[in-house]
Amino acid sequence: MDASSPIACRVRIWLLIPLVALIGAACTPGGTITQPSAPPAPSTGVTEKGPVTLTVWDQESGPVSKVWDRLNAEFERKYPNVTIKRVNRDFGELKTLLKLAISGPHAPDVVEANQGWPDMGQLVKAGLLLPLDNFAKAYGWDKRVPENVLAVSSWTPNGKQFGTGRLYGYTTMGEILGVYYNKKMLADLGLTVPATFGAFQQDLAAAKQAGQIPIQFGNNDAFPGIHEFAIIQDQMASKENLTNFILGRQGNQLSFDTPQNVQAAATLQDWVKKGYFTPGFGGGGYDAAVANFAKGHGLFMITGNWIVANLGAGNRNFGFFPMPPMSAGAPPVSTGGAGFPLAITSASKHPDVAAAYIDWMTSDHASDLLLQAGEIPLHTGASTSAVEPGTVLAEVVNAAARVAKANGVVPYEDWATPTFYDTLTAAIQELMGMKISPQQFVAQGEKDYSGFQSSRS
Amino acid sequence: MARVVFDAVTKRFGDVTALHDFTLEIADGEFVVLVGPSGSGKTTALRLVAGLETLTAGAIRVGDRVVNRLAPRDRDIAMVFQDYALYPQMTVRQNLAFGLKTRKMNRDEIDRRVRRAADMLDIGSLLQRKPRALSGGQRQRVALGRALVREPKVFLMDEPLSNLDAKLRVQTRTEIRHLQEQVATTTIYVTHDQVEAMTMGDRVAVMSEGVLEQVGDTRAVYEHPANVFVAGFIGSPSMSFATLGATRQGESLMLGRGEISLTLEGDSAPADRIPDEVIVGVRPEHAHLWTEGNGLTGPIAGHAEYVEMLGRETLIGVTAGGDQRFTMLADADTPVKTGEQVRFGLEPGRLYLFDAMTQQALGMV
Amino acid sequence: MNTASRTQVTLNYVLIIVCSLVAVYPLVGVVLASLYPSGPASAPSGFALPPSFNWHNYVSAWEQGGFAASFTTSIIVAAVMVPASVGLSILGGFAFATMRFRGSKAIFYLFILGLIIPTEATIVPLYYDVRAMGLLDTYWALILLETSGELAFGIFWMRAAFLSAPRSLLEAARIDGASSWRTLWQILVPFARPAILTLTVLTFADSWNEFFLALVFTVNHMTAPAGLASFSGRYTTNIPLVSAGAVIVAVPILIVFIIFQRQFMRGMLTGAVKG
Amino acid sequence: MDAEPVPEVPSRAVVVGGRRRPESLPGAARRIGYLYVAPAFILYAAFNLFPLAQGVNVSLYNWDGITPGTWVGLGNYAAFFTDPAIREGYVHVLILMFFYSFMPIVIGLFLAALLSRIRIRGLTFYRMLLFLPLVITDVVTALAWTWVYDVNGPLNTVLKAVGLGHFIPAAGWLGDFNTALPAVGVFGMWGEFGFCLILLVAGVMKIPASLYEAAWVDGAGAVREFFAVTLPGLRYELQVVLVLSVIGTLGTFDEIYVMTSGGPGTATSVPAYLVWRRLFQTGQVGSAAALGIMLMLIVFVVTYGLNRLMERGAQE
Repeated sequence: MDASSPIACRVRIWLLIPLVALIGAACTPGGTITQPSAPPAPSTGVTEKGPVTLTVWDQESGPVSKVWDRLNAEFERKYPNVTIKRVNRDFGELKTLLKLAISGPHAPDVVEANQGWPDMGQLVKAGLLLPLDNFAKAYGWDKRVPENVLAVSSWTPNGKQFGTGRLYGYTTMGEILGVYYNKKMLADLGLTVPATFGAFQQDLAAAKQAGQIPIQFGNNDAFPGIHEFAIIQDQMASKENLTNFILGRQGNQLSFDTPQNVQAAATLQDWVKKGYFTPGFGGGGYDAAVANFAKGHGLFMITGNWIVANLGAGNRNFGFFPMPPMSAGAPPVSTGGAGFPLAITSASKHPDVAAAYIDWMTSDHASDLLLQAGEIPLHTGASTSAVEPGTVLAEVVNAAARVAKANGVVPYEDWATPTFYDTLTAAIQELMGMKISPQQFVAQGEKDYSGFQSSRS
Repeated sequence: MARVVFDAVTKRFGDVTALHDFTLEIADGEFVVLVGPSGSGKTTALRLVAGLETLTAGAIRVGDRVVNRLAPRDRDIAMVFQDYALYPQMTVRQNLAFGLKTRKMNRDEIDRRVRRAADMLDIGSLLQRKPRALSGGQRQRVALGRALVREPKVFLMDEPLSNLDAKLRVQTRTEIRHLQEQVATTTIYVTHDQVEAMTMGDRVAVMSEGVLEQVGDTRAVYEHPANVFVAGFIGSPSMSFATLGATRQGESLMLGRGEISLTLEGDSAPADRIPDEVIVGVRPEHAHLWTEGNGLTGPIAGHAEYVEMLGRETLIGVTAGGDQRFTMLADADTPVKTGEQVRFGLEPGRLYLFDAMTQQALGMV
Repeated sequence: MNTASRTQVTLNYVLIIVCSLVAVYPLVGVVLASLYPSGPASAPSGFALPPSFNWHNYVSAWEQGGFAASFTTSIIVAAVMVPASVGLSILGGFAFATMRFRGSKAIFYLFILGLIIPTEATIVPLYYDVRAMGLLDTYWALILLETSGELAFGIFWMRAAFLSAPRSLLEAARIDGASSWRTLWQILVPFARPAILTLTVLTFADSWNEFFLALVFTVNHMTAPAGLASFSGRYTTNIPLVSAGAVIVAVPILIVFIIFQRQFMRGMLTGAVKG
Repeated sequence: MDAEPVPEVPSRAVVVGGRRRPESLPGAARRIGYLYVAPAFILYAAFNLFPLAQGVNVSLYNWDGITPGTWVGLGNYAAFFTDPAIREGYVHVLILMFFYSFMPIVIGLFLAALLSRIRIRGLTFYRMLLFLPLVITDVVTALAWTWVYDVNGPLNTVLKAVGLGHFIPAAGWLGDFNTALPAVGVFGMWGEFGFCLILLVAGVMKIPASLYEAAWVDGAGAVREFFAVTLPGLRYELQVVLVLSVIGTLGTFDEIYVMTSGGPGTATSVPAYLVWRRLFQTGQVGSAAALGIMLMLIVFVVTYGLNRLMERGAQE
């Protein structure tokens, strides 16, 4: 091209347009973030606020969802000036939409945000959640639940440290992973509730031999796989290391690439090879698996307390136990702890009304109702006396109490880094699909973990 | 009513000069035909007046105004397009009224003008139709009507008849001329058809390759073409040309090449200086088969290349003197056949002489 | 082509009918599936008529899928976005087809560039821009982004349509003294009406089918397809119910397609060939 | 240089201040063109061009979308060679191209060649049916196919009925690591083939019958006729479907979101899906931007390359 030609000139002038735009755009993305300071404790009563609409986002379903409706209605009756607008989404959807929703102009006031780096950590870092410390003091929340329940909702305001700093979410309900079993099938097979991990594996083999599905499972939704792996891992790794690993307390000094994790992964793969899971579990949905288990397909199902509601809290055909330890008599260890905490967004125009709402949703009255729907109350003075012995709910409550008493609660592993949920779910699907070896599995997790830990320092 | 003046107008498109130093004055009420083959610049000249092109140099005046930079709407001209350019979604009435509405003319005046034009063109019954529903001839009339209602200073017509069939074309030719005489509006009419040019124009401007070759009334252009191009372009069947050597011997002019040898007598020799080589132009009607004592110049011996029966007459193409070609009109019942040797002669005083170098006319002998 | 034998003719019909069946079968199957009894155990095979016609599935899907809200969004967005993008395309296409101004070529090429910029290349900064403008989760986010997204094709399309008008038509208008505005709306737009109709129909289809933008920019104001995706996520095991939702979302575009199928095909085929 | 030749006009009429400008017509307001283009251009620049530039900028940072990013230069692009997740996404898209682009074109060509010689009555009706997969919302068609692939869905019903039940993967077609991607591919093939067929049949109709007659007189068989007449005659249509389908495949998102969410594992993850995941779920915003920009560059190269390839084919 002849540079002196006017045509060339003209063309070059126009090439400048995107260039100019580029210069206009060339600045470091991500401006300053104003971290909201903790609001003062609520001054006066909610009723004096005038008409208030409180938007609440949650991910409850089934009977628990119905309890929420009831509690919301009661709250509205208690405070006639308040209207609750409830938005209900499923777990996976809430995970992606929450950040979007809170940044938007129709930001909700109260949200159920999962703990950990991928969810609450990101929201805190972006300054989207309000510190609850003053409310907690005023309402006495900090005295009502064990320290570890508060810790997993605590962050330094810059979102850099997990498990410490200010409180961003509050719940009085707990979760526990464990093993559901079909009482009749267990008896028919001539088995009893196993006391050791080894005995559990023998039960699996026996069920397989008898032509039953040893573990009802469907992993199309990807998250259930985390539970299958975690419950094995809990028995093999040290719970202190696991907790510190997940909360990122020792930075790069802890690794996902440990012999225990390899062993846990190998065990999981071994179970797949032996056909202990529902055939075609990779394509099966979680809801379908729960429904099938309830219908009597499968000896065991490894998941959390929340399906009690699906089975029916008063159901006596099913039992529940924490995954038994490697050696008989050892204290039980299981993943679980606090349920989804409620948080207040910094965009909320009525934080004190929101706080009153959270207090209501965590009251004794609320926990009594939620207990009947299969949720486990964690707060001091919670009464489980209303639970009928011998029901599946009673077994879950007992199991949770035993684990809690033994101080054996380990946080969920997908909280460990902002990308760990994605990494872990995909890797477990591949592990269980025989796509990767246990060594490759831990290497994938470690790559994510160490990458994140070194970016933090 | 206005005169139109092209003053040394030049128009270039890129490297192509479409019109070069074009100067022409058109009187008020005059009907001037721009004629020439395609690419001669005639349409460009018309579009420059219309304001559809921007001139490169020179000036155009309509009336007393220089219109070089005026928008078409301010030039007070109306144009009839070759393809009529009727607005397809509008009825005939809307088509006619459109140009008036854009000038914010009042309704009554618009109605009056539309009715008048429709009457003149006999399209009153078509006013509610859309162009799609009209015949070619009807469309042509509507296109004329659209120009007429505007009552402009100048009509511009760009080959308005070329899309009509031969019969209709002849008929419409007269009508347009008649119409123009009625309204007495200055008209510039572009065509490539020299018959149209000869039959319609007060004056004819013959153009070629962007240059005005000759302008004059139709008779003058026909009888006294300024150069070889005009001579060849105007007239049908067209003039034949032979390039011959020329020598002057006293009062006589000797023209020859090969076996052609013509002696032209008398003081009719035009220019003082006759170049060594000239082009001799002969209209077919001025060449005849040789008979003794016919008073023709000749004889020229040639070879009949073709014999075309035209009906009333026969056109004979002859090669003589090697590669010189002549055409002649003979009676319908002429016995000459293709391939025969013929002898023919030319009417003295009817031969056009042109300078072989400059192509310019030297005169008639 | 008189050489075609009877078998050949038959073979051709068989081929085209088989192809059409393959194209239609999954869609017809979904309609059948939507009429099975609702519930996780319901397993329509796709070959038999449902045991009973459970039209009520449509009512349930409509209510539980929140389609009243997502249809409202889709309709509002389309109602603003379609006229806006077609209108702006007409204006721009007109300028590029009939006027020469400094840089017109370069600007036109910039628009053409838009035909091959994938949404994924701009979505990341757009998210933050839209948030900074406070438009996240509003109709405006979808309206603005869908409108600007259609401009590249729209301008390209309208320019071609206007270029196909005879030049003399424009010149006649100039001589008749019409302003460019009048020329556009009274002469070129009526002339290009078929092309404009085609563009309108295609733009509406794009707007109605928009999924990615809705997914990224809206939460409470989801479009019909995004609402359907969310709905199907909550009722994965209830095939009849989800199928009913799918049919509900497909119906409007199907109606538009059947009414305007000629425009649709011309748009997609010539649009494709020219693009 | 694609600009058209600019006239060498040394006249005052068009040369102002020594700069060339396209000559305007007499009396035409020179700048009015900008007014017509401006509304569209402002919108387009604000929501397409400017974000594109911003996207390039963001892609040069390691950014979580919240706190100030850190400059990494081309680091996010280097990840195309080091990050297996990204590489895998592109491999998947390449495999999808076989289904979305290659197969529909081959099928379309084959059928177009067969259908070309005989006038089909009711063609408009069949065309409408063949167009349906393209017209109906992706989410709807993807859900339809999710059901087709369902454990008890029509596909398995047929396979079992003809005794091929043992081919059905235990995890289902969309749940099995080996079949998930091809299953999505078959869906795409279904979506594209009608369009290819219609476009190619339309192209065949445009080939002059005299060419076929000449081939027939020369004694060419069906195969020779196809390669000598049909294929060269369809070059332009082929170029169009090839470019469109390849670009379309590169942007695959809706069906992945609806049918597999990128799973099982990452067996069906594609670049567009990665962009979305990294933007919203994992806070790898810089990387998401780089993926998007890279996708655009690939679209550029593919479009340009295919056009060049077809043009060269035309010259030979």
